[in-house]
Amino acid sequence: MHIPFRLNLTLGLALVSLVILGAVFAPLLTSHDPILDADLMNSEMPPSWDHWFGTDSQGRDVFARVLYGARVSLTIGIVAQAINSTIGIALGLSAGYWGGWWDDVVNGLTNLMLAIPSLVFALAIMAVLGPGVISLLIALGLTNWSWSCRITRSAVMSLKSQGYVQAARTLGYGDIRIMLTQLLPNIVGPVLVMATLGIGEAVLAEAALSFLGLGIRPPAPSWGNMLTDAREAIRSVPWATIFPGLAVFITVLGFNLLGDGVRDWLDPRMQVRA
Amino acid sequence: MSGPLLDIRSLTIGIPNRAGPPLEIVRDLSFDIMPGEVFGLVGESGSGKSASALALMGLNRRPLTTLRGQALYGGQDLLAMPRRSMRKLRGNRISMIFQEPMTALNPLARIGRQIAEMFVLHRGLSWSEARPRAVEALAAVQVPNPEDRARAYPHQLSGGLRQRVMIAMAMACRPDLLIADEPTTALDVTVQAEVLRLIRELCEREGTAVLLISHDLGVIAQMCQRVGVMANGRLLELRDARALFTDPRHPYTRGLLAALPRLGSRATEGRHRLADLDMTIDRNAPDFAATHLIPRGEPA
Amino acid sequence: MSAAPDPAGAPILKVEDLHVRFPVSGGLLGRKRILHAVSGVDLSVQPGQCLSLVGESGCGKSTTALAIMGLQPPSSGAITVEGRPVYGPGAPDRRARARLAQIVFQDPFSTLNPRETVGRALSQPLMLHGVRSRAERAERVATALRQVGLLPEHAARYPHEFSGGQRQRIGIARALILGPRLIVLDEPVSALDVSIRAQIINLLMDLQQNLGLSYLMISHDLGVVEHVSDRVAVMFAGQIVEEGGWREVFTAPAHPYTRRLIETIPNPARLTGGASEILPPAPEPPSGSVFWPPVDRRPDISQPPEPSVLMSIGEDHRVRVRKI
Amino acid sequence: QEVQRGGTLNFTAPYGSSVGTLDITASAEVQTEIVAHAMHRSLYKWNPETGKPEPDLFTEVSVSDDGLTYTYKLRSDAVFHNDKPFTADDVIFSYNRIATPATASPSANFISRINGFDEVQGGSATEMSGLKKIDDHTLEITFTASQDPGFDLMQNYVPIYPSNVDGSTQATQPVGLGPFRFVEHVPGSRVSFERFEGFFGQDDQPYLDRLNIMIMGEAAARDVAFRNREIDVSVLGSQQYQEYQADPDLSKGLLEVAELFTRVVGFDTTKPPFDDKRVRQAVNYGIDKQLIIDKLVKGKAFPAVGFMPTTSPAFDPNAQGYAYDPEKAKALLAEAGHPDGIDLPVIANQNESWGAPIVEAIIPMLSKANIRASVEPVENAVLEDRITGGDFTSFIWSLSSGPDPLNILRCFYSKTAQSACNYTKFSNPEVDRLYEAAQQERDEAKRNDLIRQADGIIREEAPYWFFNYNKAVMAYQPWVHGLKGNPQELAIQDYDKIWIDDTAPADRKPQ
Amino acid sequence: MGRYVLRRLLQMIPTLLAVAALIFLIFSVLPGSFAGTMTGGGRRALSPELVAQINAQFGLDKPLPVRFWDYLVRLVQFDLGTSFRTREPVIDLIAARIWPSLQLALAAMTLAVTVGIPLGFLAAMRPGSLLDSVTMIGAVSGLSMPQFWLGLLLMYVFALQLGWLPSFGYGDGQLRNLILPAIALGFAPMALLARTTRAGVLEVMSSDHIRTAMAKGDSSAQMVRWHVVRNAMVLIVTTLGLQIGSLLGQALVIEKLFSWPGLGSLMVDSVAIRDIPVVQGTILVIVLWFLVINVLVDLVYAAIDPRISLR
Ligand SMILES: Nc1ncnc2c1ncn2[C@@H]1O[C@H](COP(=O)(O)OP(=O)(O)OP(=O)(O)O)[C@@H](O)[C@H]1O
Ligand SMILES: Nc1ncnc2c1ncn2[C@@H]1O[C@H](COP(=O)(O)OP(=O)(O)OP(=O)(O)O)[C@@H](O)[C@H]1O
Ligand SMILES: [Mg+2]
Ligand SMILES: [Mg+2]
Repeated sequence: MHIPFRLNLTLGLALVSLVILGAVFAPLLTSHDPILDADLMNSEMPPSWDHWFGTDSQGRDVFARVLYGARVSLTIGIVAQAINSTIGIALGLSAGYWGGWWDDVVNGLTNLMLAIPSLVFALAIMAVLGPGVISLLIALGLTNWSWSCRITRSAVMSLKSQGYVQAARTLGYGDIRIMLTQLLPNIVGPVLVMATLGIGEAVLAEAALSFLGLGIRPPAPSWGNMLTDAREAIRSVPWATIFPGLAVFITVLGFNLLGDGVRDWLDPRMQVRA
Repeated sequence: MSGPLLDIRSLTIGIPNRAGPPLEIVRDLSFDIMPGEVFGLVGESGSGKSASALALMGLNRRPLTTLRGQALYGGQDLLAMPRRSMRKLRGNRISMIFQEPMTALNPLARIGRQIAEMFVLHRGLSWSEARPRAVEALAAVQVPNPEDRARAYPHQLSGGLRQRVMIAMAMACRPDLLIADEPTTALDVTVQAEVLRLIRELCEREGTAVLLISHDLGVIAQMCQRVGVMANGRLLELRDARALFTDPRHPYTRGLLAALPRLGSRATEGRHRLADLDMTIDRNAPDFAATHLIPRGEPA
Repeated sequence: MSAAPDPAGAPILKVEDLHVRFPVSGGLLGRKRILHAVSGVDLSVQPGQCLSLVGESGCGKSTTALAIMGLQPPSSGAITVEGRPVYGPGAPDRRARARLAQIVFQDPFSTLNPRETVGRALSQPLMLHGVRSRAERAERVATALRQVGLLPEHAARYPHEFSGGQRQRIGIARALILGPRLIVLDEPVSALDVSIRAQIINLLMDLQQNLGLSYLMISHDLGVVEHVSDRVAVMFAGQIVEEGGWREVFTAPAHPYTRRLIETIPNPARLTGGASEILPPAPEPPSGSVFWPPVDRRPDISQPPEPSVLMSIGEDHRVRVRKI
Repeated sequence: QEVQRGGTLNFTAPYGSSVGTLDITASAEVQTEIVAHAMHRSLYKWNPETGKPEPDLFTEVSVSDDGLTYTYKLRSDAVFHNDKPFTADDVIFSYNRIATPATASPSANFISRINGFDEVQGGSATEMSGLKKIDDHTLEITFTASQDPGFDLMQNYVPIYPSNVDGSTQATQPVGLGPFRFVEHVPGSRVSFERFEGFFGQDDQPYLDRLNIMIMGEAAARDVAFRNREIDVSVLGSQQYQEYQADPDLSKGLLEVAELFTRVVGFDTTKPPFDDKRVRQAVNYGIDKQLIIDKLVKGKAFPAVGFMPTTSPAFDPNAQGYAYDPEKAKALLAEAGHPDGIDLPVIANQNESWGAPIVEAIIPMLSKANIRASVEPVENAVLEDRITGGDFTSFIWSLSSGPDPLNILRCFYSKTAQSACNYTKFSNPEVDRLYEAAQQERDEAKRNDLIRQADGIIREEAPYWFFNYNKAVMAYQPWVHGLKGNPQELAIQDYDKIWIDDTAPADRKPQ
Repeated sequence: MGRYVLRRLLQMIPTLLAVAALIFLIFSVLPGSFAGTMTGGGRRALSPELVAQINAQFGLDKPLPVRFWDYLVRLVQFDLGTSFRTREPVIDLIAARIWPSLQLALAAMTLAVTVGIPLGFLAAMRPGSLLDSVTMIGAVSGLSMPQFWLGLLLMYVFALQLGWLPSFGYGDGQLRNLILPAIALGFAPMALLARTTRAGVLEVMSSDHIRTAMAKGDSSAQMVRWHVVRNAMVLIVTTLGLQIGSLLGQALVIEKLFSWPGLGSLMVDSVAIRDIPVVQGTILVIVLWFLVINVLVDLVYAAIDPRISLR
């Protein structure tokens, strides 16, 4: 298939792959350990040949922490969003397809999730489960599905009167089978776009929760807790905040651009019917 | 006036292609329209009818581009005209109605205003001066209660009424040429008949020429004096309408006519298989002899 | 209901006094209205025959079709396919119904799932209906494709790789795959252009002959209808206004609405002096009655229809009239 | 330089993003205390220089021989903001109000030694029998123990409210005896005051026309505002301390004080392996606290020797703290039967100088001594709940260690509940004996000596890893004068003694 | 229409009750208690009597269902209860904060609307142009920047470096104090609006009635004025509504940073010390605001789109 050159798609892909490659090949890219190589004697050193991004207040290599932090932050971003998308799609599909009271319930729930600041939920879940990657995944994965749900639901409502859905029913397909085999494949486009955007949001949300001390367990690195730890030192030790900040920025930007690109890319194909 | 109103010469429309020669959607289309004439353009779906009509208005969307050719209107080439002068012609001297009356009107503006816009644009009237003229225009297309209807929104009208509004709009400035791109395809048979009658009456009254595009041979037969048959981007046959229907020359045209189930034919001929035209023409053939028919249906 | 002649035994489809009403809300004030989309329709299709339902847009044809397919629960009335009710306590479930009747939709573009290969679209239902063997499924898919004039290789393709006519063929193949005896065709050709239309019509006629299918065909294209049907029912504003054998209806149309439909069909034959250029004069309604409803005053379907009856005016020809 | 009168001072309340209630008797928050000190006065006041309570609302006091009955001669020149003259009734009213169980006042602790307190709390009386009005300006208070009541009654938490105002209105419309009169509270942003002309202090006091206490929880925002000269005073964290010290201009306006707070990691001394003092000592030996203070706390602390801080009268200047000696730590562990080392899970909040970051820093140090430390970050509310509820193996916290050393020693008394302040469930018969003796001892020097001895035992027993004593640092603009280093809480200043000169920004300087 | 609004308002009641129940549930399983925070952060010894008194005073000693029932009974009498922390009626605490909160939200939204929508329009008029790319990448960047850093950046630049505006505080509610927090808060919605507007305008531009307008001879400017703006608004209003609706709850970081007396920081503070009645109250207000905005959005829809009837 001929993919026309698109700035956002290319740039988005480039940034995202940069971050993912960094995370995957972290051990090859740096010889420093992000946790164990802490040496207070060596703290707050500016960027140098040995420490490309300098060292933080605990004397750890910021470059190594940014790379290894990418593992945590990306995992959280991607898995949490996967959970969100799954919930959103499941609820949106069933509500849009079945309608009736179930639709009302899901709709109410969606509104609720949109209206209550998601931080409150996340806070509650984190406080109950305690800090850590798993709790973060649960906290961020259960609280941000309302958008996917809305989009899925409205897509399903317009799709369900399509001939092929009707045909599937007359062929004896069960409801669940129709949702999974007929509807789901046709809404992946917008849902995928939503998901790429959501990944960026989850990365930012992890940072926000770390701010409140509810991120992952230190001293394990995540961009969120790196930013939190170093925020007071933004003047005197700028490298300790700028680099993780840049990493968050690049990741969110990358996924946003990717999402945009995917949408632009899916658009024309939807218009031109062979 | 003796010469043609619009003279189209070798119109070629294509999609530019960085790597190679452009993909030509319409190739070397030439025909002319006389003042006051109803000229029909028929052809199967995708044969390039709309693309040609839109090219005349300069309205083709990217990536479609007019590659070659001329469309002479009063000595000027529409295809090479600056945008500004083209805008003055559009709606004013040449106007157009589209296939889908449901979406062709702005859903958020009142009917009256959308018609009045024509007078504001081309007659320099103020909105308040234009409003009564819009009501008149509605009355002219036999819309009942034109005063009330002018205040209605498109969704409050039926498809037939909407198409009348489109016609009222197109005829508002008494254009020389009306391009009607499948004006009735979306309509019901009974409504279709009314709309077609209306177009014909109006044009006869105002002396407006019509370029009527359709793939419905019945519609064309009922309306047109001359007909061009298009297939796969090429013009195959250009004939007087009666002659075309009684004595089609091109095998493709013959096939088309044979494929038509004719009302009343069962009584005389019994229940028979319709002639099956599973062919199209080779776009790149130098001329359109029967030998250049190729099997269709394998999309690129 | 009036007894129709019954030459071939039990009808395969029987619709009795079907009513479908939609609640719609209108206007700023949100007052609820009832739309009487279908008001008392009776139909029956004999095995191996084709009944056509014609009428203008919005008169309730599709609603009737959906009701027959079990997709639109009727407000009242009974529908039986091969003697088994479609709704109600004794109704077979969705899967069993699928083997009784199938439907082909109007729009060839939206009837196929763009993300599913044709082969999958055809073999999934088989699997669902208990055909476990992969080879057997492939065999039946190939047969169905061949029946509609496509090649077995086409099974691997996606819908967007087919032209409109080909897609409509696939739609028909899908309707055939479970071997139903009744197929409902909801405007199967109106979205196609002339040449392709002919192919599909030919195909439908061939299939009927070869497989002994029964059709309920919905259309507003009288040219097509005349060509293929055995019987014709003309629908107007939710009611049947004229019904009979194709010959009766087309050669002696009685109801003003039917006449108007035939009149307004643009027909090249007119230009070339074809047969039906001049309609025969309209028969008079039986004395003491008028044809109902009047065409110049379209009935408001948000009101229940005024009482009227279908009256026999010929051997196999009935028209809706109202006593005066 | 001569004192100038007038002008506006923008002071900061640096702990959190709002002041809750304005009624200090209903709150235990420093934010409220900072605000209350501008408006209210208590019977005694604290003299940061001597570290002792001093008379404030009374001029003379006589103590009975048994040390239980105090007769106060109250000031006759004090007036409330609502013009009511101050009398003995106001003291009685205020103390009884605090003691009433219906007010559920966290200040009740401070008056719990007044006779009749328990009856009021129990509901069998509405007024404390220990409070007796002799005349308008003479008040007799009887206590249940002979401890000096000054430390308790000087607290900002036990202010004197006017008896003719319903106490419940104090939350929003406070009326007091203090130098400043309440003007406006913009919750989450600031509290504003104006000079109270009727204040009983020296004639020209307070100097300021207006006082704004700005609520600024974010250090970064405080930093910008201070540099931008929008606030006159800012409390510094360790990072900013280092930055301000390095700045030639800013370093001139730094006020430092050794605060009466001891930062510690506490162990539950009943849970193995921390029930063995050798294990607890091992932790103390295993950490290089000086390095952490230098590098992480940026020198904004004093290494701890024992629990009592350097500014405490019971501090032992000759005592030696634990030196950094990982080998010894390892040896102690082995001796205690843990040759493979131990796990040390620490619950911590996000505080930069006594929270998770500190634990992060001790992890690599302790790992050399075979102690596998880890941090469990929790929200502050959870931290407090878990510490007072005993739901921990160890925790890191900052504990008050003054001003009254006897009160502090009570936290190591085995009969003190864990939830009260004996968080480590410390129990040592010798310390108990010393505490009881000190309670009875009326001679201050001897009492402090007993406490010092107890502190030595505590150091040896090491229920805590003694980390540091806080150094509080305040930055002030060059035009601000009269600030004092208050080791109880640097941010609580005597606002009546602060004045600004005319180099202040135009909108705030004295006219 | 009045009836419609009334019905929509009545429909909010179950949602609000569900919110109340949910928050109640969350905080009943949440570790940490209000009485526990009475140590003042290690400053004060906490006597068990005090804990008991506090719990008794606020009814925390009663079983959860009883407390919830009591809460509901008070709620239907429009009584939001009493704050643990300040012992004032919750409604008073909220009243003190609601106006500054709305001020901030509306100012941020004004910024987002006045900058984001025109930018989106400009970008959509020249898709693929430099302006388009710059605007959209700028917009995406705006969404990738944590609020805290943006706020700090604004403080540094506009207060410290340029000295144009105060860096923090509410002042006496003047505009100068409002500007920086409003920009910090409005930036992300602005970016989002720019993107939505662009997408919406592009969609309208590709719809059939625009082709009609062109066939009528409209110039680009006339077309935008007569046929694009209003139609694009239909698509923009949803995003706008959701943004405005959630802004009250999203402002907390900005409020804390700028010492702005808003509801968001009240909520977070109250969560931190488990002042449950205040948490309940603020969340109910935030949710109510969201729902009211939703109704408004629907009304606006009906006003700009004649096809929509209010049901
Ligand atoms: N924007 C476009 N991009 C690429 N191909 C296009 C575009 N618009 C039209 N085409 C192609 O150009 C050819 C001619 O299209 P056109 O719309 O003129 O057909 P038509 O004769 O009007 O058909 P119909 O009867 O279906 O309206 C078709 O093959 C179509 O697929
Ligand atoms: N789900 C529904 N809710 C409300 N009204 C409906 C619904 N489905 C159909 N209608 C209305 O019922 C009437 C009959 O519709 P139906 O689709 O049966 O017409 P049709 O004869 O098939 O028309 P067409 O030829 O346009 O397909 C129409 O007025 C339609 O608007
Ligand atoms: Mg076309
Ligand atoms: Mg239909």
